[in-house]
Amino acid sequence: MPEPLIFEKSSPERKGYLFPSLDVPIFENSLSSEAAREDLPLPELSELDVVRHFTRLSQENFSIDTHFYPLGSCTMKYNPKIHDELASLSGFSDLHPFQPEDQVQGALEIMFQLQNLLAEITGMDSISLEPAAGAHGEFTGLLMVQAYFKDKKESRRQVLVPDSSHGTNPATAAMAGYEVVQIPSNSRGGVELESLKQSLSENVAALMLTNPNTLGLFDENILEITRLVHEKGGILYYDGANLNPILGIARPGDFGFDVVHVNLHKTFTIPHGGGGPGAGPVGVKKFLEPYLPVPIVKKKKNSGQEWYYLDDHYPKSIGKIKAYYGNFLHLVRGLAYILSQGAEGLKRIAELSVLNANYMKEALKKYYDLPYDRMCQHEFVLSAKKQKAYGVKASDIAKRLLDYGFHPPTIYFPLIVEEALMIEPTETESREMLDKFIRAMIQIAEEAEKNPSLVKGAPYTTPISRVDEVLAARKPNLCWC
Amino acid sequence: MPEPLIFEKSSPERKGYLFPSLDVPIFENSLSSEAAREDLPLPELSELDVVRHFTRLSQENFSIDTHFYPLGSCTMKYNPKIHDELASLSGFSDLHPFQPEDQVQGALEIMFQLQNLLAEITGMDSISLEPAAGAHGEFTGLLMVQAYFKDKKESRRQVLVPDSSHGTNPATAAMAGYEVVQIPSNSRGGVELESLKQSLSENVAALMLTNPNTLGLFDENILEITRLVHEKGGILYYDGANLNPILGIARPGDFGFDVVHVNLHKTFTIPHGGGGPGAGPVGVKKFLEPYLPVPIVKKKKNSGQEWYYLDDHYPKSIGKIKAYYGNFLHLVRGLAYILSQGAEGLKRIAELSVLNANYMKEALKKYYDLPYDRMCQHEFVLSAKKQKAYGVKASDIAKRLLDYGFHPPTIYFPLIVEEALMIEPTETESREMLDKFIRAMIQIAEEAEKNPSLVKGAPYTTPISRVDEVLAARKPNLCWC
Amino acid sequence: MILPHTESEIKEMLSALGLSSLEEMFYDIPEKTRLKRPLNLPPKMSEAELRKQFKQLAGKNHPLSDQISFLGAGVYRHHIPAIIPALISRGEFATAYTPYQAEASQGTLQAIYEYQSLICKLVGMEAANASHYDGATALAEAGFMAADISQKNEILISRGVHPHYRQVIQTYSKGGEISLMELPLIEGETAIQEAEKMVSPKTAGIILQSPNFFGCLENILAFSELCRKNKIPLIISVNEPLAYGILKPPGELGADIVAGEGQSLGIPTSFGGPHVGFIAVKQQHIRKLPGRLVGMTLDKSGKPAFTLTLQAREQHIRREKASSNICTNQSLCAVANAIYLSVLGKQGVQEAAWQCYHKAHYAFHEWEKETGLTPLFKAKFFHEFAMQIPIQSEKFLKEMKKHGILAGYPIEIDYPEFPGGILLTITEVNTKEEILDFSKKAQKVLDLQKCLNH
Amino acid sequence: MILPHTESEIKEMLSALGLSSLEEMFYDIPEKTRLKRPLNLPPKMSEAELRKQFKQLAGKNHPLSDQISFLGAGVYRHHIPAIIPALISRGEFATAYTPYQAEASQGTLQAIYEYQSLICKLVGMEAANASHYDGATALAEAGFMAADISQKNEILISRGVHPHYRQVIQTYSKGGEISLMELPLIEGETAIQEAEKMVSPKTAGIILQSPNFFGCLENILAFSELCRKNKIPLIISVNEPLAYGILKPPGELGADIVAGEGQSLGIPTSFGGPHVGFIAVKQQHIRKLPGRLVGMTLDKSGKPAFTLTLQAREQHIRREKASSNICTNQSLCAVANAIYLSVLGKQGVQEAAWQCYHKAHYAFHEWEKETGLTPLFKAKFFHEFAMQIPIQSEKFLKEMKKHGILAGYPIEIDYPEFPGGILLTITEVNTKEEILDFSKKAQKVLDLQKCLNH
Ligand SMILES: Cc1ncc(COP(=O)(O)O)c(C=O)c1O
Ligand SMILES: Cc1ncc(COP(=O)(O)O)c(C=O)c1O
Repeated sequence: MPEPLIFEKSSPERKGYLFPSLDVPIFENSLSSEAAREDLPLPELSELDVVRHFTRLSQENFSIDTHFYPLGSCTMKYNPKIHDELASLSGFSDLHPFQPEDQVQGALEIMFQLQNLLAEITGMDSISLEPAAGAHGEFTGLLMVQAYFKDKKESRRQVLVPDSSHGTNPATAAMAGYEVVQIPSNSRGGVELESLKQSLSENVAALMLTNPNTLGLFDENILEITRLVHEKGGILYYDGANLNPILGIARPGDFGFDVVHVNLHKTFTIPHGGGGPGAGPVGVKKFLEPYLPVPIVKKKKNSGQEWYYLDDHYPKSIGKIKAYYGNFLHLVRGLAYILSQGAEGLKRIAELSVLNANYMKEALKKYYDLPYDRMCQHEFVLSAKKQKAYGVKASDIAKRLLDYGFHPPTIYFPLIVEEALMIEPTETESREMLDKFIRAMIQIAEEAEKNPSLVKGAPYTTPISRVDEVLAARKPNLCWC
Repeated sequence: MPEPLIFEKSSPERKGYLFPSLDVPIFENSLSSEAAREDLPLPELSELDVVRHFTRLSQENFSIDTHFYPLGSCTMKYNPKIHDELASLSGFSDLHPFQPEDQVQGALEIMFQLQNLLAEITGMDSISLEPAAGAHGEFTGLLMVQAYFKDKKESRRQVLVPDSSHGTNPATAAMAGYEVVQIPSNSRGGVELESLKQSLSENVAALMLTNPNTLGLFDENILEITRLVHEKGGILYYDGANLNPILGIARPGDFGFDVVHVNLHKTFTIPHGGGGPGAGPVGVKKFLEPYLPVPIVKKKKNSGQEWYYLDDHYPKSIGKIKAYYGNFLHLVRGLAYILSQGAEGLKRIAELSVLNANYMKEALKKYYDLPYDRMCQHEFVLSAKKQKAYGVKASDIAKRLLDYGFHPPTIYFPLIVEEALMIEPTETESREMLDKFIRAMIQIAEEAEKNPSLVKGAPYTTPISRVDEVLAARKPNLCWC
Repeated sequence: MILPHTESEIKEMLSALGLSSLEEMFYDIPEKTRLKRPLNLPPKMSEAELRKQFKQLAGKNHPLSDQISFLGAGVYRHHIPAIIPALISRGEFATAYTPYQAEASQGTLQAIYEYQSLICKLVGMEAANASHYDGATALAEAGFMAADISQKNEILISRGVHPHYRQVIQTYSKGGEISLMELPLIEGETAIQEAEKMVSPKTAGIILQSPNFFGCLENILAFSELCRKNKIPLIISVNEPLAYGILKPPGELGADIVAGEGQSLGIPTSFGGPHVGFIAVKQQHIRKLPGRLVGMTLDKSGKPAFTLTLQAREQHIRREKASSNICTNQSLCAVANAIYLSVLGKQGVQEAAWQCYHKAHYAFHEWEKETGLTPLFKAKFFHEFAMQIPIQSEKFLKEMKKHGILAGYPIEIDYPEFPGGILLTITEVNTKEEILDFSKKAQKVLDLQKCLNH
Repeated sequence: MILPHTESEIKEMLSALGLSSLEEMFYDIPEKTRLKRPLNLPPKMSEAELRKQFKQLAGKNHPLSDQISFLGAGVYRHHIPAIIPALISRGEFATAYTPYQAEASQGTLQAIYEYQSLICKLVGMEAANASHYDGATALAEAGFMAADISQKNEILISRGVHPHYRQVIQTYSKGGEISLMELPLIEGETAIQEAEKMVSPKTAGIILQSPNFFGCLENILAFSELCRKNKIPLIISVNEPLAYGILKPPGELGADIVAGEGQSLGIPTSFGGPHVGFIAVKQQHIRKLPGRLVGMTLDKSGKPAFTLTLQAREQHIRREKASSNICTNQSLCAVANAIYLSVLGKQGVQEAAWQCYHKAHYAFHEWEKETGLTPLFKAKFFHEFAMQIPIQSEKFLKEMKKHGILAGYPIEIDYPEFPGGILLTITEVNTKEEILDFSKKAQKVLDLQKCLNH
């Protein structure tokens, strides 16, 4: 029984929240009729109505707390509850960004420490915590690249992205005013070196690379790639959404990357919140520091005492990329995660995320086409090619998985794999869970062969059956009017 | 897909929680082999396993936050979230009962204020907050009655309870060592006065009465009843589980009751927690004060300052009825509720709970037998007599309601109504919700007539179908071994 | 919180009833007892005002986490995993009631079934009820149970049982026909020789607590032999269930009934409540257990399912013949216990228990050596022990409090035979630093007092 | 948090892969770049240690609720109903991701659809996106949108727009081909006469904020006429959406795009984030909107259902041709907004807005009368206004802080033309007592300074 809309539950004059009564006289010389609004068409409900409505809605979701959620490229790992407890301390949540420095020393210390730890983890020299998400970090990064070249009075108009890249990479490059040049992948799933060489020129500002890439594969030519780009004076941009499998194993900075963004909401357990908020800190090598967005948290000695402060004295800064200083409460969570793991713990995370992925890949490759049959990192991409022969598409398999109680993998991404099923189990799932998922996938492969309409009709157990997306797009209904 | 048992999810050597490492040397002269246990057969899980398990379990429940829950005699009203927030303040939850008085002044102030407000609301002179639930309050009350008569050197061996009374009343009386004498109800659902008169004697210690009673009816002869009992020197005990409909309208103390317990977890919005914890404060008239369980919170002036303290100087006290001082965090919630309502608010609660009940009763009496067709208070009792003619019992109707998305009423209670359906909507439900429930009940009445097997096979939409209770009792499996 | 009814709805609903005012609904209440004035309550507060008010009240208290505390005496501070409040605050658990309708309550039922099982495994028993008000009332009802089993009415109860528990069972006993006789202590342990002498044909059962109020481990085995010989049940009261992470459980040592308190297992100290009691028994006694029981059964389609069972023991069916009057229990706290035991699991519970053990023994020897405190007893202990203060304990505790330390519980409140004795508890929450700090401050306090006395 | 794998499982899994060590899985990484040392991080902490550490860190901060604050300037303290954290912390909302699989995400999808609708109703528009990072980035992307709509590239932006927002759009503009020109203020309001002069054939759109950074209400109507005349879109930036509980919404006054910040609607100040942005437009522009959109549709059986829609605008499909690069947004905060607007509802939002309004006007007149502060502008305002301090504002704020009052934001940080100006905000959270306390303390501070200056 899906839940009615909140508007449908409204009843005139019902109230849900009581305010303390007004303790000052009413301002008589009030709003003119031009300034005052006539009607406020918001719903009217009781507190219970609202609690029940949103509780019931929540139950219609799959989530990590209720389901295995191997959504590739998203690192849907367990989000420790302790982090939520810490982030909700009033000493963090009840701070105003414009409070005087002496009242927010703890907050600044957190940011300072996180800057340093992320620099160590990524092998970069300096970190900005300001970006609100991965794509935002990319934009920040490319604006720094741009500022750098402008400063050097070089005009470079192109950004290279592999064809396996995440959509945000080309979109960001375009937003930053660059021409996007796509580099094809080679048969090992890596960057096709010849194409790269051909595309490189003095006009290339940067190569944006995800490595391990979105196929879950580590590009063995990474040092050659960074060398080639650097040789032409280009900047190496690392999309750190896939940092999880190399935590403590290797560092983007050591591969030669000049700019890195990381998704705290992936690798660093910030809950994804149904689509956000996230946090996408950006790290740079020394030579790009002057261009960092402001402010950066610094530490000094103040009459013997450690003193944290916001430094915005970066005359060459690209400016602000977001109001205030980033998604602070998420920085609390990110720091808590790093501190709870330590060096050994982070490395273990990398290892076991890779182990889980390879374990599943090996178990499934007999049943699904595996376009790149090699050691993968944290994720791997199958193709539903075989199943398509029976008329069953990747999206059908995804829907059918819902009936088995699993959130499906990412589908149709990366674009270079036909009928892609991109599976990222993460390290927080146990072998039993992987085995269960494997069994379900095998069973679905069988169903696809023997009873394809069963799969194509799925899901059968969700609050609604398959949605009509064509109708949604043809007659967009975005607002209850 | 119901959830496996936590034991079935266990895997040897898995760990879910990390402790700070031991910072003292290991005590070498350790436990002897006779003292030490060999195996500890607890499950072994990851934190995610546990979170997912209990989150999924929770979703298998109906609850106020998800469903209308008109469970008669239980006052399943909305439990404001703010109360949970307040009760979880570390200034309350992180207190030890043996901390020195100067460290718990706030806690004692809460208890003191709640004692006073409950006294005012019930019309009693003094309150003990110690009992953990209603039945516990009853026991406390009867022990005071016993102590009182012992003190007066009267030996009274009987307690009278109406046949409509809640099971805890006779059970408590028995536990307190009394002989239980049941008084039949009259045709208006009240106490049969003639029987009462006949049962009354110098041997009667008390009459326990719920009024409004469990039929949801107010006994119009209340003053006659209290007069009769008092005349014979008996004590009037008020079971305040049904206080909700007379809040601010009338007070048990003013009817002549000498002892009252109230269920904070019913009238005063403490969440029921799947069966508890609750809180069952007891109030008494002056002459019973010496017998109150200890301690009672008192206030004095301490060098000009208000000072709260625990007074256990009650030489005639029945003693302690629970370790420490009651379910303190629930007292916080109870007080918060009273303060959030004020006098007017409490009265409104009474009025609207009664309005809701009568509204439903009138709408349903055409379809279900209504044994007592008169104005009800907060609840009313239907009988499934008519439906039984088609082979459909009250329990079938209850199960069928689940398919309509409603928690069923209390059934088969009070015992004096055949196939009883005891409906208590409470004041926090809106008319729309009542109308929906009414429609469902009417539809089920129709189904019972036209398609009884449909109703008898219900529920169809819950995680499991009807349970085999006979098997459960015949081969009790109470522990996973 | 505001009620949903609008004025026009009220009017419409009244008119559906043929009434013209809300007042008319109350005409059954005798006119002269209807309240003619508003209740005398403070003016109503909005949510924001409530928050302010209760924060102020909370601010007048001094939580344990803001100081160093060695208070225990039945209520213990342990680390509480963050997932516990996160899970038990879920509306589906917190705002459901007793799972009378099994099909709509499998969440609560299964969680409680798991709770019963986990408790049994911890204390070595075979069936546990779905919780009780607290350890004290559980013990009192276990006493009734023993009398019912043995059909006798004199219970021998050790003086080592928590004083509040003894007071509660005393209170409870006034109702039933039970009488209590106290078993004395020798060197902190219940005197088995005395018990042997005191057991008589009237004896209904024996109650011990282990670890007892002084933290001493009792010789359960000896008492269980005595009980077996006399065919009476042995009841073990458990204040600190975590001890059984490493100690041989009472069930293995011959206990017939274990009545305990689960606060240690994931429940905050909460100024004394809500905590949660349990009663666990061997299989043969399940039909005498008070309170609710969840059983595993099958549904119509043959799938495993859970339900309340053996309800014929309970008040709502048996009325005055019920095994107890208990109805509402402490279900949500029981779920917290289940989560605690699950997430710590085998290794975590052992670790917590060992840490308590090692830290307490470290403190014991450190304080014996470095301060003027002397152990009161020689008995083995888990994480709690009694020491003798060379000055008035009240004075000592007050001075230590000034130094930011809650230095234990003054035993003489309940045991006048031990003037100057204090009970000290060390759990895994206490750090070595705190233990050493205690030494330093205790020395300071004692030195100063010595000085003042000269 | 500990990973689930036991040592023996790891071995088994490795052997299923034909590997003998975990290391072998990383042989694709060039040997010389594999890290040969452990990362230089602090030693790992248990949950209990984390809790202690972060409580200490939190303790080094001074939360607003422990003092009197009149700070606003784009981030506003309002009462937050307790149900908001209780509901958005539910795992099913918090630990789901972008609702790509509609059938498994109806909860998030419906909540966001409701959010979009509620925002539209509040600001008088017809479609809103599923949230944006914050108000500043929403405004920047709204600027891109305007350029896209008008196919021009010069945007006129009022100097009354929040300085951080102007900085952000400035930063963003470096990427695209957009250039910004500043519209000056007169008496705190954007000068329409200047705007009329500045509009040119190159103008892509006009950006105003109302209430603007100084709290002044802008004449939206006048600007919308100007825009209509020139066939360019008018973008209204909203810092304080609650104002539109009582003010005529930008949609009714001719705005084409409203870009705003939702922090006021149930989100804690949080040292600046996470907050939540939105972009709302009239129907004709929906295909130009950046970010996700949730649409209502039907499922196969014809039941209403929700899904992400018009995804062809987005980066994961259109790549470099997408309308924006945004992917992860601020979904959970959007749900918080939806809950806030639902539980306050029509009356609550009006009440909150009126309380802000009346309290701010009371404070304005009180302070004008009772202190040495003078209003900087004569414009109408909602709950925020600028005043002139007769002494250095830094000095004043510092002294007021010593008295426990955060006395506003020093305007000259961003507006050197107003030395000694401070921006003061009064919301429903502030009490009359606090307002009067400000008067008293401000007098004291100013008197003392006068004295010292003599
Ligand atoms: C490889 C990759 N790059 C970039 C992004 C963009 O990150 P965000 O969604 O936080 O903007 C993602 C995630 O969506 C990603 O998987
Ligand atoms: C009328 C009545 N009396 C007594 C009780 C017993 O209260 P409790 O369950 O809190 O022990 C109840 C509730 O169950 C009740 O409804």
